[in-house]
Amino acid sequence: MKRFLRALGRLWTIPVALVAWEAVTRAADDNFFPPPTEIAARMHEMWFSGPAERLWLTDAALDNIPTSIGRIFAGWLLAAAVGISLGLVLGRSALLSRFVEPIIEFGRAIPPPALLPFFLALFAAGTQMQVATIAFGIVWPILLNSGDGARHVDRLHLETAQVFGMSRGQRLVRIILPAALPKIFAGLRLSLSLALILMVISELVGSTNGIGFQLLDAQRSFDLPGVWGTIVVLGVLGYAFNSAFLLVERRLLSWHRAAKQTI
Amino acid sequence: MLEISNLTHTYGTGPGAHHALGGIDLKVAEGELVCIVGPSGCGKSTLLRSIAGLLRPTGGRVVLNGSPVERTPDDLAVVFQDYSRSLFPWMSVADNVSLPLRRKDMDKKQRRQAAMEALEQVGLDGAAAKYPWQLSGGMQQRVSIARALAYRPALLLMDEPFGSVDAQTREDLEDLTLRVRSHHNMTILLITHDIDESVYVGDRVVVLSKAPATIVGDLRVDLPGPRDQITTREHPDFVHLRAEVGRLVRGMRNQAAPAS
Amino acid sequence: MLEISNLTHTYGTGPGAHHALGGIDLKVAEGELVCIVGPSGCGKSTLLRSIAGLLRPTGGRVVLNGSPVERTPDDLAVVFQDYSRSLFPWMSVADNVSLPLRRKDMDKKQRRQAAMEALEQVGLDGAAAKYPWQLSGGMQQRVSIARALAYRPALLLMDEPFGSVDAQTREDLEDLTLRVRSHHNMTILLITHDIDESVYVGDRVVVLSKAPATIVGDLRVDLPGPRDQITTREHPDFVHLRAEVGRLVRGMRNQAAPAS
Amino acid sequence: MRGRSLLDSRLLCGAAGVAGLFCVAELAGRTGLIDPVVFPLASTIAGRAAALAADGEFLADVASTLGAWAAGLLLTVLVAVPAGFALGTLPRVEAALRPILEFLRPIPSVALIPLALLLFSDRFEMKIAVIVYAASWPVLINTMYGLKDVDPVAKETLRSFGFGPLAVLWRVSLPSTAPFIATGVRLAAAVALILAVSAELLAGGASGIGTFIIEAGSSPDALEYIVAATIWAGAIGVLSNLLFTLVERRLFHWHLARTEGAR
Amino acid sequence: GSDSETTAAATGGAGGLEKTQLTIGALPIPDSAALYIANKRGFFAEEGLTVKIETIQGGAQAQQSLIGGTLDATQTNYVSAFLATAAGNKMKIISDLYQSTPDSFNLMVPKDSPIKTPADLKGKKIAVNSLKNIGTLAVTSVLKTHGLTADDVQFMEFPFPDMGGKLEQGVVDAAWMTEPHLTAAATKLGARKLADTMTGPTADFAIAGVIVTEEFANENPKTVAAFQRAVGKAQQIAASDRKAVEEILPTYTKIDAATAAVITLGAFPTSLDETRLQRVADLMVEQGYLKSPIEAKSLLPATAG
Ligand SMILES: Nc1ncnc2c1ncn2[C@@H]1O[C@H](COP(=O)(O)OP(=O)(O)OP(=O)(O)O)[C@@H](O)[C@H]1O
Ligand SMILES: Nc1ncnc2c1ncn2[C@@H]1O[C@H](COP(=O)(O)OP(=O)(O)OP(=O)(O)O)[C@@H](O)[C@H]1O
Ligand SMILES: [Mg+2]
Ligand SMILES: [Mg+2]
Repeated sequence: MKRFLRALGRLWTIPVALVAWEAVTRAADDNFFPPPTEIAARMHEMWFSGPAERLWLTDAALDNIPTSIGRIFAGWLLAAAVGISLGLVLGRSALLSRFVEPIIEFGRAIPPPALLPFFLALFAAGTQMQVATIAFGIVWPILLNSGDGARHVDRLHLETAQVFGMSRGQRLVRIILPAALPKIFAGLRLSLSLALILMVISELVGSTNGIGFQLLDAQRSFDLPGVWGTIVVLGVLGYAFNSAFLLVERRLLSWHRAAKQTI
Repeated sequence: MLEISNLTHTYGTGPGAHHALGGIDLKVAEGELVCIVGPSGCGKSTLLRSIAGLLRPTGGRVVLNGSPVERTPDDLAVVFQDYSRSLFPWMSVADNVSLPLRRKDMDKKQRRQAAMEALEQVGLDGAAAKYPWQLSGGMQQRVSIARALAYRPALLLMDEPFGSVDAQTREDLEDLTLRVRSHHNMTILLITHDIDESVYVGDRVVVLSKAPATIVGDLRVDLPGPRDQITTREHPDFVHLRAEVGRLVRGMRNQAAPAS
Repeated sequence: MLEISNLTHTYGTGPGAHHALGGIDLKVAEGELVCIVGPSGCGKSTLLRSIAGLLRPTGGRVVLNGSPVERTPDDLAVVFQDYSRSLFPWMSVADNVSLPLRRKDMDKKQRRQAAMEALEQVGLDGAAAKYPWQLSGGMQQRVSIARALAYRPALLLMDEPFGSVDAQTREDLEDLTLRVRSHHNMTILLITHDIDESVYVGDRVVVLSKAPATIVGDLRVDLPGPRDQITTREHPDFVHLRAEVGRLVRGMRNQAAPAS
Repeated sequence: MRGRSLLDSRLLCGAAGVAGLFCVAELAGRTGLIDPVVFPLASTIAGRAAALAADGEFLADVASTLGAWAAGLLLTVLVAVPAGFALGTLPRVEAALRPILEFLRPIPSVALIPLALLLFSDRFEMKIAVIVYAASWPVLINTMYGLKDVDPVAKETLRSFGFGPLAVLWRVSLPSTAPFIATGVRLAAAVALILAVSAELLAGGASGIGTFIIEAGSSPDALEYIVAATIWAGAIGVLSNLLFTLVERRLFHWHLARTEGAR
Repeated sequence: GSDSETTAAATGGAGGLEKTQLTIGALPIPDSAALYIANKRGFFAEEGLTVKIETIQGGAQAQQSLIGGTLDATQTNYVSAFLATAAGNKMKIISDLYQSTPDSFNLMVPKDSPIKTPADLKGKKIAVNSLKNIGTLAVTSVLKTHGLTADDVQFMEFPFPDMGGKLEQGVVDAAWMTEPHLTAAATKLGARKLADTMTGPTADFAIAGVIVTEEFANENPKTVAAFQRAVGKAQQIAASDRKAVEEILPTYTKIDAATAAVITLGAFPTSLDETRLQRVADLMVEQGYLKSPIEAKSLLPATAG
């Protein structure tokens, strides 16, 4: 209970920011910047005015939000699997990384919106293509950080493993992976937020549902409270994902925090 | 078992290069315990890392059991001088000790048991569940000794393994090393700065000169066994040998002495 | 100058807690050199870290020059037990040594000169331009000693500072410490495992028991000065004191001895 | 012996890797795996890209994009690194701001471009603003994670000499976090390029790679132009990465020496 | 523009314009040809205006640039303009640019498609370049004449250049396309025209014009009038001389001369006609794009003529 209250206490900045936002937008009275109360009303109408037995969620909410979340997670998990494994391998193999480095850098520098035609070509439209776009767009921080972490394992740790004759696989799983884990987590955390962004981008073209589609729809109808409301939903989702992520990270990296703390 | 011939090593190239090993020739028979002493920075750790295959020497050969050392040989354990960095902070002490045992044909329970036994031998049975960074320096050093001993390697390389523990523990660990060696027929190379220790535990004491290191003395220690902290150290041969080693080390250090 | 009263420290809470210091009372006068000995893992480093204000003890007080230590006091230098991790890998050896001097009223040239002087004193004038990771363990340890000495602190805390160097260098460093102390009137606390060393360099030797550490002996060393490696170590008082300290340390370690 | 030295060349290996990818792409098009109508052949794109390199108008577009990219990246570093240090060293501030930051982070930059259009009357400033917004996150997060990775013994050493928290930050935390920050900047460089192009793509303008892509949309061969322009964007990414890697190698040789594993 | 006319024109431009430097947004499509003609031939300069034309990506973003102040005026299609007005943004339409002609905006299907008439589109997917805009409006009106509603099909947003590929892949069953993609799809893929979407209620449909904010129109009436005169002149040329349009197209689009010669162009109206605009607004009301009717007249500046 006490912990809960303390956690709540930490959120004090949110009401402050909200009030400030309301005040500023009311004062400015600009069409493009509706006050939060108006946004909230629109959000309620869009998503939370459904029947009680469905937790007040509307059809639109049930249609779009879970679909998008599903895509985000599918894309994120795919990116994590590919990014971590490839990153570790590239981090440890200088030869291989010499071969693929330019390709990776190349892929990384391509604007995801420009990639849409390519993924459209490969996967046609639909969830497959969206998941691929998300995964492709967010894999870089994971790949780069994993590679970096794997490259920069304390030399003595590796030598110790080598001396005790640990196999390559064992070294990868028992030494390199844990040593790189702090960096990998930094990458995972970055890419989780990126996944939301990429979800929106991937739903901008050839899509028929999802949060990104709703954003597009609202934009196309000049429904500005709707646009803002969708952005707020994205922010809330991002916050929720990030909090859950930090919780897991705290567990898995407890050794790291403790080993590196002073006083 | 181990044959080193004309081993040289130079770190770096060009004007900043450092010529660390200047032609080392050394033969170690199976089951022997050879102590290596020499001034600080002369190249002892370099020699040890070459034997372990962690460093490709710039010249000469290291042959182990008839085949040249190209990569890290099998059945080898090392206690590093920088013990604290050689422990893995993400694993408990017991896991650190049992990790290398995965290579042996042992199941989880056996590994755990072997690790606990080794930890008990170094007086750390109480710390098995802790993490390395929760231990004092001396305790960390003992964990890395326990890890090496639990592994039961054919060749054990130790780089100043008892430097961070108190006198009593040090003696206990010396005796432990001797005991383990004779039980499991290990070959041991032990680097130390303690001349008494080198004579007490060694079958041979090899003295290195300052950089570029060469062997300036190779003394056989023929003390009656089993050795014992009190009687052995009082033995006249011990006193004589220790003075001899001391002279060799000192002789080699005169030019590099700190300014007074 | 330094007054420690009823200092206790417990790491962690709950069932995994470790009671490291069990009520330490200690007074150190200005200019004194106090050696602290005790079994491995007893709490020596913990005590030293409390004095340096790097750790907030769970009980008791540390008072330095009349004011309680809340944060790191001024004019203090520490040689850490984990010397290799206390050097900054991104700086050359000379920069490592001269870095703390930035706090003093010195210009760049003076700092450089002081650093070079200190490095020369520990026999490392040739390594000034190298990076710490290009040095051997013993050399790194000497760099961290040089850094502390160059700083000329009023209070110097050293945690097993001579553990990784050869016997001759060790003696030279002991003498260097004595010399610097008398020149600059430093107060020094020195943790060591070498009983001979504690008697040779100390004005007092404080013996700690195993954890939770308490003081079980506080011996004044009244040897005729100036001390000298040969004559002092032959002095009958030296032999007597060393036996006395040895007895105290051993007495306290019996229960925790490694299994034989 | 000669084979070895060939494999040691980053340039050759990288070129081989790119050539391999090119062949795979060309083959996919020729065998009909990817219909050339849906996505142009690799060789067609290469031809277009080569033609663009000699096109003065396109080069002006590239220069304009690069200008925004460089300015945006510079500002990003100036903003995000100090912010990362502030948040990484002041846990209270971090706790207070975290909800808001975590809320802002997943807001898609694409959705922000229209808002930025409303707020800035200068296109260049608008571009810079969205670049800084999006590119700051990797730098910020990597800085914060890097700070957690600093060896406590190193920090204590300086503290014991009586240095204040700021000096510890400057002399220990900054240098030992620097490699981590560099990875963040490398990530940010790619993000900044993406945003520069995306901003041009969505907001239009007088010149820029994105503007070029809009114009290309009018062509019946639009896809070829767009992909070729994208290839150049990717190539810029590869070059910038090469530059960053070189600088990193120079600056952080100490880091590499200590951590690069024995082969 | 650096023709001799430019210098000759300097005399006429002295007359008290509120603002002489204009930045206007234009799409790289045939609709905006007159703007470029006016610039190239010095018509703006003759009026004392220095006009910089910037490429924009779409009407919606351009309107935001208009409000934000990056642009002074911009090309937009009328559907967007009315939508924005309904959302509370006060705009003025100052020049008409483009109007549909037969076969300028067609619904295309793949060559072997089983879809024979728009009535077969029930339950099918249709690609448009932008949802809730002119494409969906035009297609819906075609559907209506064949007894279907917008709810009977699924609209998907794809950029024009991707549409051919999507048809080929079967991702969509039909695509609403315009030139030059229309011709390209027909010649390259053999795509078939299913229906002309600019017939019946959408025949001679007003497509695009130039807008400014109401504030701008009120503050700069003389500048607006000068602008209108220049564009009017250019429209005249575009309307009467196809060659002039074919010539200007390759300068601001990636349509080459050969393509420009064969594509179907819309019409370039020479005056701003209130009734034509009203038709657009009314159709939008009818199809539910607008919740309440809008007077097209309210979007015309006081000086319009
Ligand atoms: N961060 C920590 N968390 C938990 N326990 C700790 C921590 N640091 C030290 N300890 C425990 O406190 C005790 C005293 O440690 P300390 O480092 O003071 O010993 P020491 O006397 O310096 O030993 P040594 O001579 O081996 O260096 C040890 O038993 C150790 O396990
Ligand atoms: N990575 C390196 N780069 C350059 N020089 C090095 C490197 N490692 C060691 N050296 C140099 O090689 C010499 C021998 O080092 P080594 O570590 O073998 O000494 P050591 O005999 O183990 O000394 P100590 O007893 O102090 O540990 C030293 O002078 C050191 O400066
Ligand atoms: Mg060494
Ligand atoms: Mg200690």
